[in-house]
Amino acid sequence: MKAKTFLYFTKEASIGLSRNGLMSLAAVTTVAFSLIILGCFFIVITNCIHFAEMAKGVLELKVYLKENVDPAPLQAAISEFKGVEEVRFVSKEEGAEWLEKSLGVKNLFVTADNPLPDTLDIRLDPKVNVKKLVKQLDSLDGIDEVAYGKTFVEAMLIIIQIIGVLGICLITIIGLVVLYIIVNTIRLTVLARWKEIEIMKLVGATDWFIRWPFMLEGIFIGVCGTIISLLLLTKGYHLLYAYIKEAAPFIPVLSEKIVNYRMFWLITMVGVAFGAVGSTWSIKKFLRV
Amino acid sequence: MKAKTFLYFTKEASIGLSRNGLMSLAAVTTVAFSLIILGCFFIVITNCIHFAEMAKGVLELKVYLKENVDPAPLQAAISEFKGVEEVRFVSKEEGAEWLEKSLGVKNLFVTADNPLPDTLDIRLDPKVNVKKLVKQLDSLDGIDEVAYGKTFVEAMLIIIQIIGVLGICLITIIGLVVLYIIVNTIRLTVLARWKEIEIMKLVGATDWFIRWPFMLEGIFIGVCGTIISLLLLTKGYHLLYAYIKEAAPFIPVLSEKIVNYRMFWLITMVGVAFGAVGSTWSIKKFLRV
Amino acid sequence: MIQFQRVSKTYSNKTIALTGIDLFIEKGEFVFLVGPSGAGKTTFIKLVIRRELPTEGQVLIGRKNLSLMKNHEIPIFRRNIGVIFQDYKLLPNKTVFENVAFALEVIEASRKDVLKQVPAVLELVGLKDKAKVFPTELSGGEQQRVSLARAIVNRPLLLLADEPTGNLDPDTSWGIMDLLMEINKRGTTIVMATHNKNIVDRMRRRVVALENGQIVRDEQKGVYDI
Amino acid sequence: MIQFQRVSKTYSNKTIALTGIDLFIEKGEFVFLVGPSGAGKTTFIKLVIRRELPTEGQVLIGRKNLSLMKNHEIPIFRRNIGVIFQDYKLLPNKTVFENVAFALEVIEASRKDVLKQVPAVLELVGLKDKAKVFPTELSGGEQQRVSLARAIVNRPLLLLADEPTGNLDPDTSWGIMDLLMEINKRGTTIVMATHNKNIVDRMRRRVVALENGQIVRDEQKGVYDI
Ligand SMILES: Nc1ncnc2c1ncn2[C@@H]1O[C@H](COP(=O)(O)OP(=O)(O)OP(=O)(O)O)[C@@H](O)[C@H]1O
Ligand SMILES: Nc1ncnc2c1ncn2[C@@H]1O[C@H](COP(=O)(O)OP(=O)(O)OP(=O)(O)O)[C@@H](O)[C@H]1O
Ligand SMILES: [Mg+2]
Ligand SMILES: [Mg+2]
Repeated sequence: MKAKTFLYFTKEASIGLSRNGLMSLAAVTTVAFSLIILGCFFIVITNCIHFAEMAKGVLELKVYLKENVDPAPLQAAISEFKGVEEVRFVSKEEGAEWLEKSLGVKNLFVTADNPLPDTLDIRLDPKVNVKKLVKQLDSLDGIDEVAYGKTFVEAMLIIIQIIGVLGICLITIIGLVVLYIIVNTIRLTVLARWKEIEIMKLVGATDWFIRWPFMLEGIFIGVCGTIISLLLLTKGYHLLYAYIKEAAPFIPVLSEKIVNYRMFWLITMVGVAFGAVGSTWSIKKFLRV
Repeated sequence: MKAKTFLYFTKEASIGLSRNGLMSLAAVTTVAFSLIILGCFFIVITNCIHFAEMAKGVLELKVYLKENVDPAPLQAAISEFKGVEEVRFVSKEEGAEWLEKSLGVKNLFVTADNPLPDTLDIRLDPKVNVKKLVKQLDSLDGIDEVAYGKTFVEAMLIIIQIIGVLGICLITIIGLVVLYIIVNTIRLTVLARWKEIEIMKLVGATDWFIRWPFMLEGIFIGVCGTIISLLLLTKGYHLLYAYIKEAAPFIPVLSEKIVNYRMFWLITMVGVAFGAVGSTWSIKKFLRV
Repeated sequence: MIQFQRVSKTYSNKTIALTGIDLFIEKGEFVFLVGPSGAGKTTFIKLVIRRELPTEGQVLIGRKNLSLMKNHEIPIFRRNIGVIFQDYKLLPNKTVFENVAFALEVIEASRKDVLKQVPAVLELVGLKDKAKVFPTELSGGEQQRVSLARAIVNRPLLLLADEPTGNLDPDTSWGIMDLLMEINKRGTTIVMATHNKNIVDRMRRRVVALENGQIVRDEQKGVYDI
Repeated sequence: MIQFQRVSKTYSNKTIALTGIDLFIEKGEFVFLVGPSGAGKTTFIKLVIRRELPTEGQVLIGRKNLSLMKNHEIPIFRRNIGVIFQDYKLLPNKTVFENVAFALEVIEASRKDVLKQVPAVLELVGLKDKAKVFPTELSGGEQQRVSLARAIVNRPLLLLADEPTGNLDPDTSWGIMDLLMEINKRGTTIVMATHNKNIVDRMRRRVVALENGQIVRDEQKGVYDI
């Protein structure tokens, strides 16, 4: 293709857009708004997943040891189990200290024997299979009970997993839907102009000659929609970020930089690529003249 | 309007839809898909809010009493505070029992004095202002410490509040966006046919005579989109519900009946009403002939 | 019936289509509007049906001043005028039958009337066989006749025909002219813009000649050329 | 140049437009295609530019059998044919200049050629002033001349004119006919479907008369009627 011809296509595309002003506007705004939906979902879901990841960091199992058992070999054995990240020994004295502190009383066991067991605190890998691990622990000698927070840990792990699965399902569905809307919107603008395509063919234009300006129009609509939606989304996330940091600083929100960076790629790809695909695919039917 | 004329309009609308088959199809699917997005959001957000509401039910503050203080008047006074739902007295003996049970040891304090304080367990109203309540409690005579879970309770309350606010914001934004997409899609189908409108006007048709069939077409597109999206959404929620009940029965998911009921109204209103508005509003411009 | 008082029309792109037109056409007249391409014939017709408003002067139809007409009056007003458009202006999504019927539907005619009159008028223009066909499936001349059929189906008081025989062979054209004369005899005022010299010369009716947006000739029993 | 071998065309709605057409048109000929409305003239032209395919028989243009032509060959093929369409087929979003230039753009002519030839051909058809105007802002006759300008701007080997004077006054029509004869003299084959008796009778060229989709007459130096 000659440079001159490409220039011509670009000119054609921009003329086409401006002379179909109302249609172009409708298409750009629809694309922008669809991308905003995608972006909103993306922000919510990536943050949920991030939140869940963070939550994994606090998961723990407690193992109570029988009296007078040497913790070292047990600690070493447990460290090897699948799904275990770290094993920490907490002696009965440390346990009493912790209990005193958290109950707000002093000298809890000065007049009596310390009845607390020695403990191993196990920090879990998020990919752990808790049931299997508990079985393994139970089968060890010297262990009295695997107890504290078992159901809580199990529940947390499942919730985290569900958030991940649902999040990815949802973003995929919404992504496809948004794609479809974009392609369809551009399709509607092309449908309205099928007569032009017929005329062009009758005058001797090749398919590519007709397709290029339409494709560039589609890309341009995609680009405009992308820019508008990115501006609104980054602004929106900026406000949201500030709001949450202010209202609930303990919630782990993804930094603006990370979100904007990922969102930029997602939205740009979806918007621009499918603007082009939408128009190209739409005129196909009308080229058979 | 004569019945005959209305019949004519309905016939016109259905003819218009079928003879613009491709356009109608594109419009119906776009509307359906936009409504699916709205529905997905609705499902996620109502369930989050529901989850948060459930979480509120477990919020508690603990107040440790000084030794030998009569709990009854304090209990009565605290019951009157704003944000307090219920106050329960837990004696030091009950406290010891609970501690024994949760530590898995027996006869914790048989050889010693029970060093635990008497306690008042306060169940909170979700709309509580925790800081203010704690101040009020601190100022009471006979109270040693307001302690257990203070920051946790505060954090939970804020998270619940944020979920509520963000959820409503999001559903509003998405609702508006979906509306816009629907109106715009129908607008595109009308834009493509402005010449027809001009011709009708030149032959002596009144604005209403032209508007009715377009409006009915818009409504019909809305209805079709609504039906398709509701079918897919209820089916989808059915699967999701089963999945979560299976994988994580402890998560409080809204029943299908409630979700379907609310969703039905939301989607139907948005789809149908704005189908009509979309087309009516779109032809306005072209009626000035 | 039609009265133009110092009417000028300049389009929004500054094209001057008509300037200082003064014309009176009586009820029941048959007037040929002639003139070279771009003289302003179609613009004249657009002014009569209030598709455009004059930039200067007044257009009066009956006793109505079109510039003062309210929006809701326009459709009612147009129902008394039949127009054969130069570009036919058929509804692409309606069949031939439906296109013609549309002129009756807008006046909420009864189903019976529609079923009686539409086939009758299609018969008149020779398109009985094409009732169920869409305009895109018609030849040029057939489309022109559909436009004619729609214009006359509700027996308007005024018939405006913009080049109604441009795509018709001489025989069919004469058939159409006979039809128009028949309608004219029943009292309908007819204004026909045309380039067909043969027809104008043989009919010897009033001829108004436009050139560059001005009336250059207005003769009773005139001919196409000077 | 054009060869029809027992060609029949039935449209998808079962309308029989042409039946058993046998015709040979030599390079450089000037042929009038006449016949009543709906006789099949436009269908004939559509077959020549491969807008439609014959349901029976063969259409050969040059040495090409159109039924066997591959998809990618069609645009190239069409560039050697200029067509004045009965309904003009102008691009509504392009100005007059751009519409005419389009026929040059598709063959990737240089900017210089476009800027030279388009104004020249617009001058020829008398639309120099209207270059920057959109088709919707033109009169019927002006649109027809734009279609003509586009058809001749790239000097095609074959020119198909479907009722090219239908919306033109006699003077302008003769101007256009002079232009066509000029082009014909330079070697371009011309097939012109027309209802204009005056023109056919005065030019005395080959006349092919269609009726009901069949050739009923084929005379050298013929006239419109029998
Ligand atoms: N919508 C429009 N906008 C701008 N200019 C217009 C418009 N319609 C017509 N014109 C111009 O106004 C002038 C008169 O046009 P009009 O259509 O009335 O001519 P006409 O006599 O009907 O010609 P023809 O015989 O070719 O149909 C022409 O120069 C034309 O270009
Ligand atoms: N696309 C189409 N689909 C179906 N039938 C068609 C189509 N185009 C034309 N016809 C029919 O085929 C026949 C021949 O049409 P054609 O357009 O060739 O006539 P024509 O000789 O050009 O007439 P005119 O002088 O009125 O333009 C007509 O009966 C017409 O109704
Ligand atoms: Mg005109
Ligand atoms: Mg024809």
